[in-house]
Amino acid sequence: MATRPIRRILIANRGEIAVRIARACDELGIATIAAVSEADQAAMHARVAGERVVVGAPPARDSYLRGDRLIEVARQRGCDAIHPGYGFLSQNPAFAEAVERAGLIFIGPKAAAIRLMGDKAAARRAMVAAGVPVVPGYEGAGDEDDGRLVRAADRLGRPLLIKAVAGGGGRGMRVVRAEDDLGEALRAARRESEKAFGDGRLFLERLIDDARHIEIQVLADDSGDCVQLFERDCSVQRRFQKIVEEAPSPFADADLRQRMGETAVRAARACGYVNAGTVEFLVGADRSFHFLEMNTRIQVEHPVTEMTTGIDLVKAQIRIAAGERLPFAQADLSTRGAAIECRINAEDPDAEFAPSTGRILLAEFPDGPGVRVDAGIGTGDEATMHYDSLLAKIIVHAEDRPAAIRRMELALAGTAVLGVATNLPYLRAVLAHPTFRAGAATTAFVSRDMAGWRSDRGDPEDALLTLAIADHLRAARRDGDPVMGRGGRHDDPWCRADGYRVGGR
Amino acid sequence: MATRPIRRILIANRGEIAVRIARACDELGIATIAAVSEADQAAMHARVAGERVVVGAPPARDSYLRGDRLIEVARQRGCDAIHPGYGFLSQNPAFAEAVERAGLIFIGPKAAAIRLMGDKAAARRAMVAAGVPVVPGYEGAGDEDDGRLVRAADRLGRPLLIKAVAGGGGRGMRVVRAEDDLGEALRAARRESEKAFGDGRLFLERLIDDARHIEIQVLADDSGDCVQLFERDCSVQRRFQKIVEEAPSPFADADLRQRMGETAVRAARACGYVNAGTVEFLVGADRSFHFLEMNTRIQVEHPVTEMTTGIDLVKAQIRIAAGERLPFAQADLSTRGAAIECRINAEDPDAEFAPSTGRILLAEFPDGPGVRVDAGIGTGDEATMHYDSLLAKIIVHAEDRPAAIRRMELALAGTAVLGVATNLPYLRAVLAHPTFRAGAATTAFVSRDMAGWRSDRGDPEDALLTLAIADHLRAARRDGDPVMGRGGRHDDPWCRADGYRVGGR
Amino acid sequence: MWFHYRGAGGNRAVRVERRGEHYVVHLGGRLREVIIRRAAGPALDLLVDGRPLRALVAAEGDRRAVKLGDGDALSFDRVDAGSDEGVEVRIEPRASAPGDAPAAGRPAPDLPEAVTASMDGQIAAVMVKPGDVVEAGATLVVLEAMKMEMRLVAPRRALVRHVACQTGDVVRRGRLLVQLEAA
Amino acid sequence: MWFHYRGAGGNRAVRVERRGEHYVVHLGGRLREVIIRRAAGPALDLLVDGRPLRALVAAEGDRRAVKLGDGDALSFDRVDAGSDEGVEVRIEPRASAPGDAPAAGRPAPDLPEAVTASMDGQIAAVMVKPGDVVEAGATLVVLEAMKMEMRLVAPRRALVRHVACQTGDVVRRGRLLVQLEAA
Repeated sequence: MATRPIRRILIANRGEIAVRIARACDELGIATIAAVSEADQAAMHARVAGERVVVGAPPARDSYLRGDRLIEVARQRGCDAIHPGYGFLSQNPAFAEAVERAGLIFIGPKAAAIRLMGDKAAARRAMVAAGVPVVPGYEGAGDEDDGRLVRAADRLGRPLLIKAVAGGGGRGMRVVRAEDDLGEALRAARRESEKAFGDGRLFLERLIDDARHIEIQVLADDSGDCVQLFERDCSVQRRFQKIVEEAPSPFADADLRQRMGETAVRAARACGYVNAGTVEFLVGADRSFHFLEMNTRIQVEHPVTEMTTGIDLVKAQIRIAAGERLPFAQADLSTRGAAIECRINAEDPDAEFAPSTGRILLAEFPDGPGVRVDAGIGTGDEATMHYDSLLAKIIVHAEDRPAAIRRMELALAGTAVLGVATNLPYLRAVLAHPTFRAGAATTAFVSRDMAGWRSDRGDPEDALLTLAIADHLRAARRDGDPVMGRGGRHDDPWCRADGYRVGGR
Repeated sequence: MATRPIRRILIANRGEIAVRIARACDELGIATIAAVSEADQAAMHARVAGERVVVGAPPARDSYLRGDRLIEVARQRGCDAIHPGYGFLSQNPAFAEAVERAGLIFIGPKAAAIRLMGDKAAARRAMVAAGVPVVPGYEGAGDEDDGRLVRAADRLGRPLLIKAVAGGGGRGMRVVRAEDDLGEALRAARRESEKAFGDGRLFLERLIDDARHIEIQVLADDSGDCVQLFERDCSVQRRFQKIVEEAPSPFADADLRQRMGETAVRAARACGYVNAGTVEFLVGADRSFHFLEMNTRIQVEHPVTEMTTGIDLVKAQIRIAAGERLPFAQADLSTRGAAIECRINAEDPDAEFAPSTGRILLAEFPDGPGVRVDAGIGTGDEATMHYDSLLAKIIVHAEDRPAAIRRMELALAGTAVLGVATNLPYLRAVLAHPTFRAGAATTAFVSRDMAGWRSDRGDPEDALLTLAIADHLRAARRDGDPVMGRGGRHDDPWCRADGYRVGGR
Repeated sequence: MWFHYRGAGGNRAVRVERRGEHYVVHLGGRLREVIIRRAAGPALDLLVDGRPLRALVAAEGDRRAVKLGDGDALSFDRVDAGSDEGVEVRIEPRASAPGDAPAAGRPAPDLPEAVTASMDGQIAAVMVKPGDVVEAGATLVVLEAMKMEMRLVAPRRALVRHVACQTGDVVRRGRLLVQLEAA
Repeated sequence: MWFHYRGAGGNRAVRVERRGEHYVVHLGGRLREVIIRRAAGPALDLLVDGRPLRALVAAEGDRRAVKLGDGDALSFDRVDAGSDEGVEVRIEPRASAPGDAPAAGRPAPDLPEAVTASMDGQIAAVMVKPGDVVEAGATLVVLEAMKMEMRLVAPRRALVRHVACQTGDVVRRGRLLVQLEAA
């Protein structure tokens, strides 16, 4: 296929992934326009982009989800392409179609692949047809009524998972155990799914309670070349949200890795997949694996694959979208060392992980060998209620998993986010947990092994002492204290530099 | 050999390498003690170490070079080992011996290897004996008088390089071209060498004017295993000081790489080398290479090798010193992608690179994919006249050299060091230069291709406008301006967080 | 000079006195000698009775946050005391976390009858009106933030006395939303 | 309000006036409309006549430093002007870099007879005394900083009138070290 030059990209996202995309564009010499909400005019992704256009009010439905407006801005500003990031419009096939119809490039797969993989029942059928093992279950034609589902459930046995055909992110999902009322669960799931997706269709899967969530990254180009970039283990999840991800999986051996990789490529080929995507599997203790779903976009946890394979996935996305062929074959790819990612979320582990909003009074991130930070905020920025709680990702890479865990512990210790509550104490507890350290965490890890966790911040006396000293210094400076004052010029908006030292010098 | 447990390390260095060592120790679970001068009590390397001990006055001869005192402190504080970093006492064989005599582990090679490689004439003889090609020259027995050197010079022809047997860092070195007076040059070099090293012995080398400086990293353990970790290209030098280093060398092909690697291992074996070391070569346009010297310590530019090979060299140093065997064989090693390092020095490119001292009012470093920062200073720290001018190293790693160059350009653009002059504008000019970009820089690059460079900071009007706005904000805050004031609490020592925003929200 | 802070453990008072180049800090009935080794922007390096203490501090208005060494962050509010005396009042920990006091200043009364916002967020739906009698578990208000939906339910059968919010309102954690009384 | 700065290009005056939420900046005979989009610690995001301008600023005493966008750092000194008028004085660029004025305030007179410190550093050796007659190229003083040694030499045959430093002195760039006169 002919290449389509990309010179200007509209970034239809926010936060760390928008910053990540802008950086990749900078490296490729591509101009960037950030489409931002009114709440994000001064946000980091707006600051790092070449230009910024306000597309609507703070709520996502008025800005980041306004496909029509985004396309209009992209055309007006002379963009060639739109990068949707993850979330928002990234897996909306109608948006992908509209982008292409407007003569722009959608940086992602074709709408047909998004649509197929978005319909969980259809995706299951397609995978079965392609010889990809799926979790035992029942989807029928994808629009089964309660009666058929109840009969299928009897055949499958319990525990069961009711899932929404249009589902995602845990909504419209119900666990049914032996003692539960299946009929009631079906009605509740259908209601929730209808409300969340405008689509009440359901299907059933056997609940694999204590499995590993292992996913394979794939890259495919227009020419039909498709490679897999090995696995990520994302078993550490809280309410179906990943918290800590790593590559390689501590559970996968060479045989499992190869079988899963080949299966993922088969899955991608089966839907004519182009660009970056992820095939998610549930893996049992017996190393059997079953297709869960395919994410037709870049994923939050893509950096662990980048660090172990040395491939820049966001740049690869853009190059593929520009019609370039993959510059490597499967045999060229290998992994090196171990990488771990921790998601720093603005949520309060002392209050059932409720979102925490407000100004980030201070954000300091670690650096040094093998430490990467993909941040969406800096000191002075706002964590607003309108968007999700991911503030930054800390990623480490080291020779092996124990070294990576140790590096991550130090990196988390060196991370300071003041002003909003974050899950940092929780992440540190996950890293310290023997089950995690043993590489034995399954999707049950958070609910089972971490169940008893409570933050322990100890005696606040040192904190109070420090605050009082700092407040005293401030007062002394304001009063022009002769020792502190240095001409009274220290009380200024740039006083980060107001170093002060006694003795020794 | 038996392993010798290392639980506590005295770091006998300062700045970024001391921070780097402390980090490696943290990762290995080894306690650290920073031996600091009075000037460095609050410096970053003092802050990151587990403990800090003041060993003397600011001048290095009264602190970082006081071997006796350092050993005493190490013993008093229960250390098992001393890490000398680079510079200071790292290549002092008497210190290495004294450390071992005190029952401590010197993290580096044996004194005999340091001593041999420290005597440049003896090292040349040893290399010749081992079949390692050396730069054509004349060292005699290493204590030749002027008459013999003049006769040897006549045989060698011009241009020539007079070098000090005890030399290093360019001191006691003289270039002699056709028109120069050899006798006068010899006398000057001898005087300088006597003054600098207390040793006036000289030898001669043919001057290879337009060569590449390519060096091979080696690692060897007690058992006799020795591997090479491929090359670094450090051709970009100013007055024999490296500024920009990279791996792999854009000049080396697979054949040269392999021949140089094998030669470096031969050189290391010839002197019974243990631990990390670097064999430096001059490589001509015809891909002939000649031994220059061996650096018997960790080098400033070690990160580019770490990023391309995935091996942590400082951790490897410590493990080897603890008697562990290398956990990999030569066949396990390979390089991936390209890495570049830029040294951020406190020196003023507008004033002939004179050292610049003072408080760092602001230090901000880049982050993100493939960017590593090894810094020895932060906001509020001092760049003092007592030590060398290296403040921090920016290292990038990417798929290939053009991508690494682009990543470095962006990383340098994202680096802010305010308060002292730095070589950042110069580094940016090096990165932008067609010769460098073409991978064609030789040791003549700086003096030839960069000769005409002058910083161009353009019209300062935007800068003045920004400063005035900032000073105005400060004054408004001080006066309790109702819009700015927020209760007048913003003029405080922690006002980094005093965000302010108009409109939109 | 006295400083007063409110945190998870209640109100605490700290006195700081300058003595030459040292500081004497009075806290929890004990005196500590503090030397400031370095203060650069948000970073403070202290020696407290000879023990090194590294901290990062940040403030906005009365809000204070601090991270000690490699530890976790802690939040406080600086509060005014009526006098310059060191009155130390320890209050019972609130259910909500330190530093997340409601914007309106005082925490809402944590009575069984008061249903308060469980997080900062926006009111997505109000399901009741004054005078309604609701059963235990009935949804009263739906609160939304950061893609998370939270249903606030009646703790028991009750009469809705007052509804203090409407759809679209932006509320801070702890804000009173619905007032119930025994039905 | 007028602000005065001294940089490599001389003294410059800038006037800033607040007009509601905008600022009007008078500089170099032109007016610019400035909107502050964000000010967080050292980071300023401005709109200058509609053009975005990102900057990092830092200050200590009268020293000012600024980095614009992805560019290089620039240094200035804030200076006082006798009145609140916008007097703009452009002086010839000095040999030394912006912002590195000697600690003593005024730059040392750059006469051929004055030998000044070429960098911040410590006096490693003083080779002459008052009354000496030195030849062109003779070393007068050895200055040392950051492992670098710099020899300050007589520009021509001269009489040493005054030696303003001694071994061990710590000097800032531009400080007078030796005063020469025609011999």
